[in-house]
Amino acid sequence: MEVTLLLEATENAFRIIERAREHALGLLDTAVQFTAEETHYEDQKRVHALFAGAQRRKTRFQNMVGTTVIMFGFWLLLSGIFDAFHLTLGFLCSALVGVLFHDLLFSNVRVGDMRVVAGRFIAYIPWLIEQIVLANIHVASLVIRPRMPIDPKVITFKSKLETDVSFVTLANSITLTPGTITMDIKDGVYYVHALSKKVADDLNTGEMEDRVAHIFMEADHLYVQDVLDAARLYQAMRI
Amino acid sequence: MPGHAPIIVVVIPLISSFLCPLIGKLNRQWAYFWAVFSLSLSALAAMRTLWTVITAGTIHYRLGGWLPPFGIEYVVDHLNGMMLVLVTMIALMVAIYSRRSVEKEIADRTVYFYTVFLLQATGFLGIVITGDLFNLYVFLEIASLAGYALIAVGEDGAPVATFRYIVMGTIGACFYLLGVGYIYIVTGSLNMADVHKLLPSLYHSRVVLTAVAFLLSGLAVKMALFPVHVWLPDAYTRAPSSASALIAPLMTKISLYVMVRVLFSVFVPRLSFELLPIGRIMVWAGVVAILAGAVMALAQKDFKRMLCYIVVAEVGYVVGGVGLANQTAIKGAILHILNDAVMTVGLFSVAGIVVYKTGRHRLVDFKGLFAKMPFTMSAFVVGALSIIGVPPTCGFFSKWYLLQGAIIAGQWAFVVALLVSSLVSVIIFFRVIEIGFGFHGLQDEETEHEANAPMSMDEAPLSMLVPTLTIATAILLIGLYNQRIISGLIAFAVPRL
Amino acid sequence: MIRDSDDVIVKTLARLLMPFIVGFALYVLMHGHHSPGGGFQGGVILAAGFVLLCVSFGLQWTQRWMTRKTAELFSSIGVFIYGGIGVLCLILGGNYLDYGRLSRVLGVDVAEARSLGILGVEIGVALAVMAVMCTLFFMIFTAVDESGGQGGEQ
Amino acid sequence: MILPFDLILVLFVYICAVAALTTRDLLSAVMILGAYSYFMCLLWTEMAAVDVAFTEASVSAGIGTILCIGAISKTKRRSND
Amino acid sequence: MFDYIISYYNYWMYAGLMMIGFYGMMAKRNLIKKIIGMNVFQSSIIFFYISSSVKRGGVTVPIIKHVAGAHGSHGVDVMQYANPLPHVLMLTAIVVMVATLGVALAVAILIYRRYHTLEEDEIILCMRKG
Amino acid sequence: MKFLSLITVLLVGVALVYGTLGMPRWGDPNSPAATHVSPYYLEHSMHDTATPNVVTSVLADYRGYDTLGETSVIFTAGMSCILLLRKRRKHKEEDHV
Repeated sequence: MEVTLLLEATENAFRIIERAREHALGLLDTAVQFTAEETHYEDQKRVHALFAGAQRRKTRFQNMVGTTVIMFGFWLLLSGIFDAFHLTLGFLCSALVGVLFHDLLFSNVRVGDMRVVAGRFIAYIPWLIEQIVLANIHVASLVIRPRMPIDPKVITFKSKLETDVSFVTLANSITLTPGTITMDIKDGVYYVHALSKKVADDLNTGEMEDRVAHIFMEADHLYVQDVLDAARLYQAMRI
Repeated sequence: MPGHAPIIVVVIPLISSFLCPLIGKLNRQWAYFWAVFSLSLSALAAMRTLWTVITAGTIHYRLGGWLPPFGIEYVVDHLNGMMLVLVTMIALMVAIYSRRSVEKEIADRTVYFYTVFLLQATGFLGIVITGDLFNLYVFLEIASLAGYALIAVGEDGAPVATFRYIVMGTIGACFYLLGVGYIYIVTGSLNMADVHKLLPSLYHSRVVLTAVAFLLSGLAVKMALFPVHVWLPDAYTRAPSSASALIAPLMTKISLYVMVRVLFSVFVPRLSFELLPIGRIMVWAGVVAILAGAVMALAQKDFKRMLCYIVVAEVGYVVGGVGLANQTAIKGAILHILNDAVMTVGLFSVAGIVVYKTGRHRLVDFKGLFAKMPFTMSAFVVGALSIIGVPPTCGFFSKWYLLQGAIIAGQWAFVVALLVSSLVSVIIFFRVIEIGFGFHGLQDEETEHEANAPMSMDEAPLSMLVPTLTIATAILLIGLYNQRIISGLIAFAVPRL
Repeated sequence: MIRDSDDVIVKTLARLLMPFIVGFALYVLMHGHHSPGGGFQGGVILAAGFVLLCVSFGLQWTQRWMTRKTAELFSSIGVFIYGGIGVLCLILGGNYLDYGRLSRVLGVDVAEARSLGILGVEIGVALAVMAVMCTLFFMIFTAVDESGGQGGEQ
Repeated sequence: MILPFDLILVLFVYICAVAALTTRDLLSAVMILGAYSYFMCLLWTEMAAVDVAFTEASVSAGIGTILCIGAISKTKRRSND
Repeated sequence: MFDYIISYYNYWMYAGLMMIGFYGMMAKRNLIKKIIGMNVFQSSIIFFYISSSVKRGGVTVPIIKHVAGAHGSHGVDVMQYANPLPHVLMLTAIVVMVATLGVALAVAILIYRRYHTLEEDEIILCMRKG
Repeated sequence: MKFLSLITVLLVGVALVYGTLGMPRWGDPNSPAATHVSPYYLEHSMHDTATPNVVTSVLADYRGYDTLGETSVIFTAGMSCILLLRKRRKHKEEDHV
């Protein structure tokens, strides 16, 4: 039991180290480019960094095929006419979208296994709906009372999420839940407007964040510390 | 494809305007030649169409092959055919003429200028040729939008004038659309001939009355009839010279043509002149427009602005002439549409040459131009004589018919207005000619030291001069052959009253 | 000049939505025969997609797909497709825009040929509308203040 | 043609039209104009003109509003009336 | 009386809307406001046309219900569908509307470049000055 | 100015309402608009063009030329916008002195 845990941990540790190395290389790259050129291409560079991930992981062709397949599914969902002519048109159109926008849909998805992500995402939706219903009742009960015991304030917390998609999922989940609105995300720090103390507390427990992290297979903070320890151990052993 | 000549007239400038930016990408100079080429093809097709009309009668062309009330139909009769040739020829002349002035005034955007220029010509042609009320609106909008753009690239202050034009023009076009809607809701058809057939049973309906009112007031805005002419002088004064040479003669005349078409082909003259007091209103509007235009023209110190007010007055001639509602007057009015377009384009191209040479268009800038540019100024004299109405030029004959018509109808106010405006034109143009010869004793400080400079020939470039002289010749030719034009073309257009 | 926004939410959502917007626009365009929609709507939705990219990622980045020159080119080509189909009908011996004549080339019966003609025309319209809308957007949003003063106060 | 629904929509259209013309902040005016177009589009859907409603929603409420915003961002935002 | 109002109120509604737009176009001094008025004005005309296409009694969208694959006239009940012609005309009018909007905005930007204001009276003052 | 435009607007409004009073009732299925031309489109659209959406078939086929014009309007607007707002290249205005 512990052995498997340890093995898993080491594996994870390897991945983290690998990623750190990549990150460092990327940083180095950026730094080199920064010094090489003058500064005013900063914007462009940030955008490039946003899309750099996918092009390394997956080849363009795979992206194109993936986008085409998704678009074709979308088309079938919309169309409702299934004769050969319209299917051909649909295929051509989705292929066009695939060729043109291959690097938009898949850029920056950190983990390759889309099936797992999709499954977990679908599993996440009922929980979110439940939360929304609960929060709805809460906010309604607040508003109905004549005194309106609301206590609006802005809370900030630093998120441990890593990719943009998970940032956005969390932000939108927060916004969807009544009583809380994400105002801004700056460098991983969320600025959330909360209507009352209870919703703020709910948010601060971090359950939603954990679940979102779980969807996108990012570091689960249940055992992240263990993994880091194991990594240190492993590095010491290798040296 | 001789049977397809009517559509070719419109489609050639349309498609070449689509291709114009692409050709301009290859070489900026080619846009000019492309515009001239396509407009000359279009002019050939227009002449061919006119010839077919003269020999074989009215042409009906079904677009898309659909029967008329269901599809759109092109109907070319004598009036249309004449207008088609007029529009294509003027557009061609102005296109040839425009090269140097465009290079001087909007040097960096010639390609787009010619694209919009072609679209403008297409809009005019589409309005003239169509036999469908809504199709007319669409092409009216093409012409208006292109006109806004062409005017707004002009000199300082042009955008403000254009904005006023946009507001007024939109009101005009929307009123027209509203009138069409009122007609549609009681007849269920948009085809002019079909509406013409369906309407007589409805003539006592209030809807038709309102429709007539809205159609005519919308068109009045577009044709710059007197109280709603306020957009015109500023816009045409500040437009680039080749744009004003295209738009100033044609836009108002096309609207006048549409008015004639609406009164005679959509409604029948019986409605227009007997059941409703439209005729009387139009005569008085014409009188007021003529007098106001003449007086305002007298007060101007700027040549182009003066021409603009003359255009306003000329619109009054045609509106009043149609309103007189007798054969002679309507013949004169339709002939005046033709004449006035030619005269105005001649004078505006002279103004363009003066702008090209001196950079300005005040009256003072004409000082000594007879010595410098004899050919240009002879063209100017021909145009001026024609506006005044001196016999061998075309302006005389249309005024003559209008005068006769007014006397027949017993509208003495209109007679007086015609005579007064002729008198005012004499004053205006002789003042200009006086300045041009240098007789005028005005000692402007700016021009004083120029006067000492030796007077030498400094004629306009050939590409500007040839079209201007051609137009001047055309003024004389139309004057000489006016009898044949009236008996061969215009007589067919005049309805039996 | 349009700068990209700093907001990661907007950026990511724009990135994810763009293919779907374009897919939907193409669907609207191609299914104009059977459901509401057609060339104009499709073209405008396409243009709206590019506008979305432009406001979230900035003009520079949008130019990977749509530059001002491309937009000009497409607006000419789109309208030319429409006019060209009409001329094709003329050449094939029909009246202008008589798509029934296309049946000689396409090898289907007249009604089908008209249907296909409509489709071709709609594609032309969509291209032109998309390109012109993008042009208008680019032109209005990149209009520079020539006389040196500060344009806009927000 | 459901009468109460129709009347409510027309009322909203009127409110939006008047508000768009009287608001002094041009950006708000333009946004209200977008809402106006949107209500118009609902009205036309209700009159069975789906194609027109679709076009209005995409053209007028979408691109038109964006163009207006662009023009305002290049010019002034305040108006005196 | 009530019946009479029911059968005409739509036309009056459009007339009122048109008056609002027309007034905005003429009386407002700000150019963007004029453009907004223009938009209202034009869309009121569209309102009028679309009103003319309605048929009382449960009409549907003019998309013919058909058996897939078969085409041919199979007794379409005309009263069942709304009148398609005004819809087509108004599609054109909407597009014209947005085209006019684009050009008007471009001209407004040009004016702002030159005079640094969008108020009509201030512009006229600027023009007088030089 | 405001007063004048108010008067004009009221006049136009009165004219509009005056015109509407003679119209067929709203939604009248027997009005000329509903019986003269448009039934043809509804009846023949499937037969002629194999297109169930009558609006599309009228737009692009029966009245296709209008649509060409309309596309040209859009094209004109685009070209006008370029013509007006394109950045001018610096070129010297040589005035004739």
